[in-house]
Amino acid sequence: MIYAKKKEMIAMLLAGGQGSRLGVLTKDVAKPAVPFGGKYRIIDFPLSNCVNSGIDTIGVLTQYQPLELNTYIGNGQPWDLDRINGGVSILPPYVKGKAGEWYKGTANAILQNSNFIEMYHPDYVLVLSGDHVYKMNYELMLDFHKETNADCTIAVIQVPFEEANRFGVMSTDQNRQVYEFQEKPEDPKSNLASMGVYIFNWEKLKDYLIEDDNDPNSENDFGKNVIPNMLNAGERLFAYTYGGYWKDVGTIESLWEANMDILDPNVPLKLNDPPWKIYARNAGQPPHYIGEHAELKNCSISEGCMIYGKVDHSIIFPSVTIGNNAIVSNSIIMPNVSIGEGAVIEYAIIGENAIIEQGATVGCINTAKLSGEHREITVIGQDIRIGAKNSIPAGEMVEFSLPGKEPLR
Amino acid sequence: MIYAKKKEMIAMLLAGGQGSRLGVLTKDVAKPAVPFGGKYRIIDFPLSNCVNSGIDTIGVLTQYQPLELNTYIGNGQPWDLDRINGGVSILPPYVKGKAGEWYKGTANAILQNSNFIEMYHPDYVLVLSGDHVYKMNYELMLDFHKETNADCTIAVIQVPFEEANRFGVMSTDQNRQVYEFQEKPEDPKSNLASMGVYIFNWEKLKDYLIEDDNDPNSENDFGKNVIPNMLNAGERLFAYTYGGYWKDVGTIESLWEANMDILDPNVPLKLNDPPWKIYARNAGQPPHYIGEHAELKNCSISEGCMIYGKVDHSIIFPSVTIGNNAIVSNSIIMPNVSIGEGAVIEYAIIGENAIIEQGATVGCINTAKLSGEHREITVIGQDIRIGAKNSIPAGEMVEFSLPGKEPLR
Amino acid sequence: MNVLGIIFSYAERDNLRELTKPRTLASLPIGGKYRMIDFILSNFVNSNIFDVSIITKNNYHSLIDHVGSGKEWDLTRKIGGLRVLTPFASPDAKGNGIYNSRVEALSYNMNSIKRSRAEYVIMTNCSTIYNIDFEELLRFHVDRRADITAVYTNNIQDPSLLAYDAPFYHVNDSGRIEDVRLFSEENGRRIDDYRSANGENEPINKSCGLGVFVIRKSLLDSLIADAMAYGRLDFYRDILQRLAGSLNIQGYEYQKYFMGIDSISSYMRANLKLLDVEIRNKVFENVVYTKVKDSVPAEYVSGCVVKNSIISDGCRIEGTIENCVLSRGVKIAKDSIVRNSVIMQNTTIMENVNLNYVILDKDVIVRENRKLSGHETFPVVIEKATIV
Amino acid sequence: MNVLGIIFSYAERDNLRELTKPRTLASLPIGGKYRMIDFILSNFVNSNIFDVSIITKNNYHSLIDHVGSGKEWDLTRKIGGLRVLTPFASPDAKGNGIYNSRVEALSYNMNSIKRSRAEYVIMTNCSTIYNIDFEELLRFHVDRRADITAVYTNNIQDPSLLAYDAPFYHVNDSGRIEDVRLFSEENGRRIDDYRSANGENEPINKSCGLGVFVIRKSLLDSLIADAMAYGRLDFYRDILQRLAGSLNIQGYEYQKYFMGIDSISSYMRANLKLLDVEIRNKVFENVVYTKVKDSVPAEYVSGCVVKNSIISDGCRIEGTIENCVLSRGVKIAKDSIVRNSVIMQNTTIMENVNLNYVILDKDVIVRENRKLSGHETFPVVIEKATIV
Repeated sequence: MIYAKKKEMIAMLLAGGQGSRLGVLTKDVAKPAVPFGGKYRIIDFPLSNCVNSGIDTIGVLTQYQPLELNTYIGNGQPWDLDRINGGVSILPPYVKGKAGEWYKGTANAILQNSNFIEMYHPDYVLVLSGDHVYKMNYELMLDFHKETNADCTIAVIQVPFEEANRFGVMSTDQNRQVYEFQEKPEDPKSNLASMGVYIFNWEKLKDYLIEDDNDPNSENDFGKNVIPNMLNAGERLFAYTYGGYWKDVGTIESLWEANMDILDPNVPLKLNDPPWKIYARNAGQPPHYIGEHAELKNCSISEGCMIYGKVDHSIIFPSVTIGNNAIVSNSIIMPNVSIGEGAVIEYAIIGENAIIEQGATVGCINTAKLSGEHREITVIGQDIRIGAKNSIPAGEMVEFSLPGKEPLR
Repeated sequence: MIYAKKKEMIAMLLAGGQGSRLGVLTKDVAKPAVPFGGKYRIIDFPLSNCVNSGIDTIGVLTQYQPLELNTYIGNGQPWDLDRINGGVSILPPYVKGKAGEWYKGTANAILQNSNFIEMYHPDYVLVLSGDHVYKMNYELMLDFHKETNADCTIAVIQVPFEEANRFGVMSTDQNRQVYEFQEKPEDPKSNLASMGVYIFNWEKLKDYLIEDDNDPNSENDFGKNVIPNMLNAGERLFAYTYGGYWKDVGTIESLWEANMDILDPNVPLKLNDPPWKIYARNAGQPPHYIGEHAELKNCSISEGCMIYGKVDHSIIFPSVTIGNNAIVSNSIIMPNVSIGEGAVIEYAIIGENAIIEQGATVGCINTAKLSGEHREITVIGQDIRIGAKNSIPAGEMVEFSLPGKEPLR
Repeated sequence: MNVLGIIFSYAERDNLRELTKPRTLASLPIGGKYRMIDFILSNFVNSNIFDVSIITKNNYHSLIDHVGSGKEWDLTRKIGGLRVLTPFASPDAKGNGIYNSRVEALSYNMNSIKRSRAEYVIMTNCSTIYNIDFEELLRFHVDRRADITAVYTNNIQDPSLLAYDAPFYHVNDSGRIEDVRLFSEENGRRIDDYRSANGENEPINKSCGLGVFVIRKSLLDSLIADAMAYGRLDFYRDILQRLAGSLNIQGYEYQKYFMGIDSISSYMRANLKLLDVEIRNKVFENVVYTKVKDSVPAEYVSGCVVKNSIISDGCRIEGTIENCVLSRGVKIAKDSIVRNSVIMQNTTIMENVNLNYVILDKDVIVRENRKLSGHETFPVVIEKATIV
Repeated sequence: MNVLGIIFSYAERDNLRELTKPRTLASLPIGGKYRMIDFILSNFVNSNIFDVSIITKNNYHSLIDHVGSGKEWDLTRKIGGLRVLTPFASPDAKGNGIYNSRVEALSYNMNSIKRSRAEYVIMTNCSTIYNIDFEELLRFHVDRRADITAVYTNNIQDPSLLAYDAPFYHVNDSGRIEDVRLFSEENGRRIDDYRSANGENEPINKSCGLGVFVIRKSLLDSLIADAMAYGRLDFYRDILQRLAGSLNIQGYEYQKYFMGIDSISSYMRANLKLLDVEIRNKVFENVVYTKVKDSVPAEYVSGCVVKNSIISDGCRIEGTIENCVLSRGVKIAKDSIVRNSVIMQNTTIMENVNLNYVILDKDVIVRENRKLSGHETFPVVIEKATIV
């Protein structure tokens, strides 16, 4: 009795990753639920891209700490995805017959949900991952996929050759057909890196997923197994070149950089872009308040904040309080953080609900700063309290609360 | 950043059960998703009871074949549970830290979702199971719980003493306080049977769930472990007596009986009851059509059906076709079944999408029927085809399609 | 889909007597559990158009009750969604705020129409039940580089189901509408003329308009502003007919089944036609969404006799019905016989009643032993909430 | 909760000049990103009342745009939910369909009101921002076996924020309202009289009505039918005052913070009061829901100076602002100085502008080098979409 309207293409969003390189930031939440850019979560980008591209049916595959992500997505209303036909569905692992099976790899996760996909009889399936910041029109990619009569189209981006070894790279002919694929090669033959965005003909993909599942040696991963298998079998794989801003925010460094990119008018990541809005669940807070003695420089501030101190080149999420004479510079302050009077935060990411008490310092270096010097990012975990006048050295990742102390004289 | 309004009481609905005693009917769906009463699923009863009792926050714990159930519940709109604050949430098992954990028992399922419960800071938690048909006002039960100042209130129903051994039974004093609890006793001391409906003070329950989790010998079950532990520790347990219709539809026999109860004006299961409607996801079909030569007797017919044959004392779900001269009696025909011309169905449950081809017979007995004789129920599984003129003897459970055959001469 | 759907919820004139007294045409019950607007709204949604405005004039209470927030049609959208445009909403509503023609109605609501993000508009009345793929219609409009595309039908099997103010289009070989022929009020009803000239049930071999148009929103805006400026308020005469020479008005031929309803007799006829399996399959080819009432399935009590009828949820049948269409919650007591009738929601027929060719509106009670009989083309109509 | 909330979206009379020209009072922007109605709707929802009707009169387009289907307030409900009652909806709308008094407004919409399942009605205007627990209010009403419960305040710290047509209640020791004192139009505005007698900022030690009432739905129905029959159309005079002797009208004292807005000066004052942390905390004690616009966070460019101001999402600040309340999407270019002003959505201030005590409505553009200055009680008001 499950009726559903046929859809030309549906999206499957792989949101199961723990994102362990983000350390304390993903201790209690899945990586796609990590806050980004003042009011977003990372998953807002692929979700909004789908909606803006006219894709209204999205399966989100989760298995790691999904509560926050599930609550965040809810019924999908913020993305206009609360639909009777389609919309957004959370797809956790489940028990079938006698035993349950966790998702073994990206490909296995899709296979285990083939019943979900089949409900919509799609011609094409768009496979996305939940850990990149970018704005992309998947509809144009689908047009390309149809034009080239491809079995699988992989979105690629040009990267510097020296970084290509971190990606799956593709060699293509003049028609953009892929003739060679290397997964994280030591010696890359191309600098066209896979963005982890695939369009497959569903019928074709299904065959390869079943084949892959029968291979006990497979890691059940798209990049490592399914794509190479398809290429070896002579299927038509094409590379679709994307030219816009794209960033993997899988490390502390890259997460910090991508946030700072928002403040840089020269970086092509424009969020204030009405025809291609990035939707997010709203904090529901009143507008923020800027106090009598606040000083603001090149920063972004969200709803519900109370700013009494100085903010320079920083991203301030909703409901943050920054006390009198506090200084926040080159930092990312996640929702609901409280920064006490006179505290100093530099080059840091402060996790949700953290409390930095008065006079504490985070990420400061006492030596005079050389211009252009590389500064390590300091991270304070979610719900952590840094006691009054305590001092967290640059580059630390703080997982436990620390008491206050008398300052060194 | 998970904000939620405080709720006085939230409901946790245990919908994980496979319901293996329902055989082929739960091969691909969880028991709470089994169709009932012409347009409902079993889970519609606890969900509608919650809504009608003013409970607007419900966690549904699933792990067995959840796709159909998840799709059925969707965003909760049919039950008015598509809410920003609260509403219905599907709670599957998940990975936390390094490894995932399936639900070990009913109590463990609740414990694993204590984060969800804590979001709403409830005073009380209502624990329900998803496999009973009944209409009950949980608000009155909560009033009783508050009046008696109980730690846990258990809804009970009087059963014949000879059946009490199938239930958890309670002995109570004149104030309805429970002083003894026996789980499925061979020698029951009381005929007050637990309906599997509990109200707990959340803070108290949490302690016992943690204690239970630390006990390696526990089955992590409410009836077997948590309730006895609470009683032994001297907590205040009370029995709330329910006097209406209540049926465990966990077996083929009881499922058939409960369906037939709808057709019996003497049974107090009234579905057409505007102030206490049972809500269901709508089939979205046009009204049904009754043909020129149809004959109808004491039956219930749903949307989208095309009835050309005879229907007697039967429940017909949406989109069923019954061909010319076909006879359906004392049977339950689930959605989208097609019954060919001249086919005869007696004392049967026909699963969703099954096809009974022309002239086939299901559940008929050739010998003259004695009045009052007990007839075994025949079950045809979901998506099964019974070929033309094939004959399924009474009491069979058909799991595989069968070809047509020439009739015996 | 880059389209705003605009539905006129009322008929410029109808002949539905008691049936449209308590409601606007859009919320007239039909086919058991549906209202006229369900077919149009479902048509939009099934064509992936999720941005729809309904223009109301008066008497639209039951319509608002029915469509609510648009949830049942998946039209409770953040972007687009359903809007019901009601009189007096805007500070620039002229005169007494009430419009008397389509041009005025569009003009008074143009601010709201312009707020939609869509580039194109598909306008429709709701007196006709049809099944168009609007996506295909839009592709046609764009491919033909049309200024306006008007939908017409060529082969009218049943002229009684064609709206009597439907215009005739002169479509040339390349598909362009070169002329529009209208019959003003004084000249009588055109379709009726044809009927009397050609016989009631003779097919008409003419291109008749179905009241469905595609137009770029910006063009609609300027055409309406222009028409208002010159006081030219008749959409057919002052826009279609007058500009057929200068605009590229393309005709799109609709070849599937339709039923137009603008009189008691066509209302009766349309309902009874749904008893024909073939016609029903055509009309319900795609899902038709409607408001969910959470009624129980229909109950048939031993002793009932039911033949060739459409029965909705919540009915309880003890008596005899034949060739009937019953809405939700109708009760027919024993020893009553109802034939060839349309019975709307929650109407109760008590014992020993005999009805033939009757239309009973909502919440009617027919008391014991009553007998009412009409004729197919002149059914007896009983007003809403009457006790007979 | 067994309550239907009824909101009068318009003021019987207001003195908001240009601000209520393009909109009804309910959709007046306030406090940065809110509209007046947000506070009332949130009050209902926070009190678990999910069945709310808004009575509109005219000019309600922006209100409908704002509330939409009610989703943002969790009011897109299957049972109950949000209904916007507009004129001409019902076939029994009398006269020209437009009502001139609360009694008429209730009478014309009584059919729709009666359709709610709720037993009680809580009626409110939307000229006052307050924070009542309606669940507690209903318990009070039931406990006191009141026919009507009227909410009043006793301790008015700031008379300028009290509606000038607020009635005085004579509340006896047992809490019953024994008399209602009204000032008819001819006698002038009562609160103003008090102000002149007692000084502008002296507290008033009287029980002043806040325009919030609880009443059983069936009693409301019969009181309104009665009043209509005798042509008694003034709710305060013809129902409250006239029946104070015969009905048990109880007074419920509201002791928390409130702000009434019915003039340009009280509008200005209310906005600027929100800059006070204590007052802001009181007003936003519970969540206030509003329409989500998906704007980006506010951007502050190096060189900006911002002091004691409320700033909404989507703003971009390059210049100087002090003591201001900015709605979403306001742009302040460099070298401009804005003080003591309220700026609504999407308004742009170009370079080198100097503003003081100004209210800029939506979509205004202030061009380079302009200078405008008003006074706290007489701010300069710039109409919507003006280019200055």
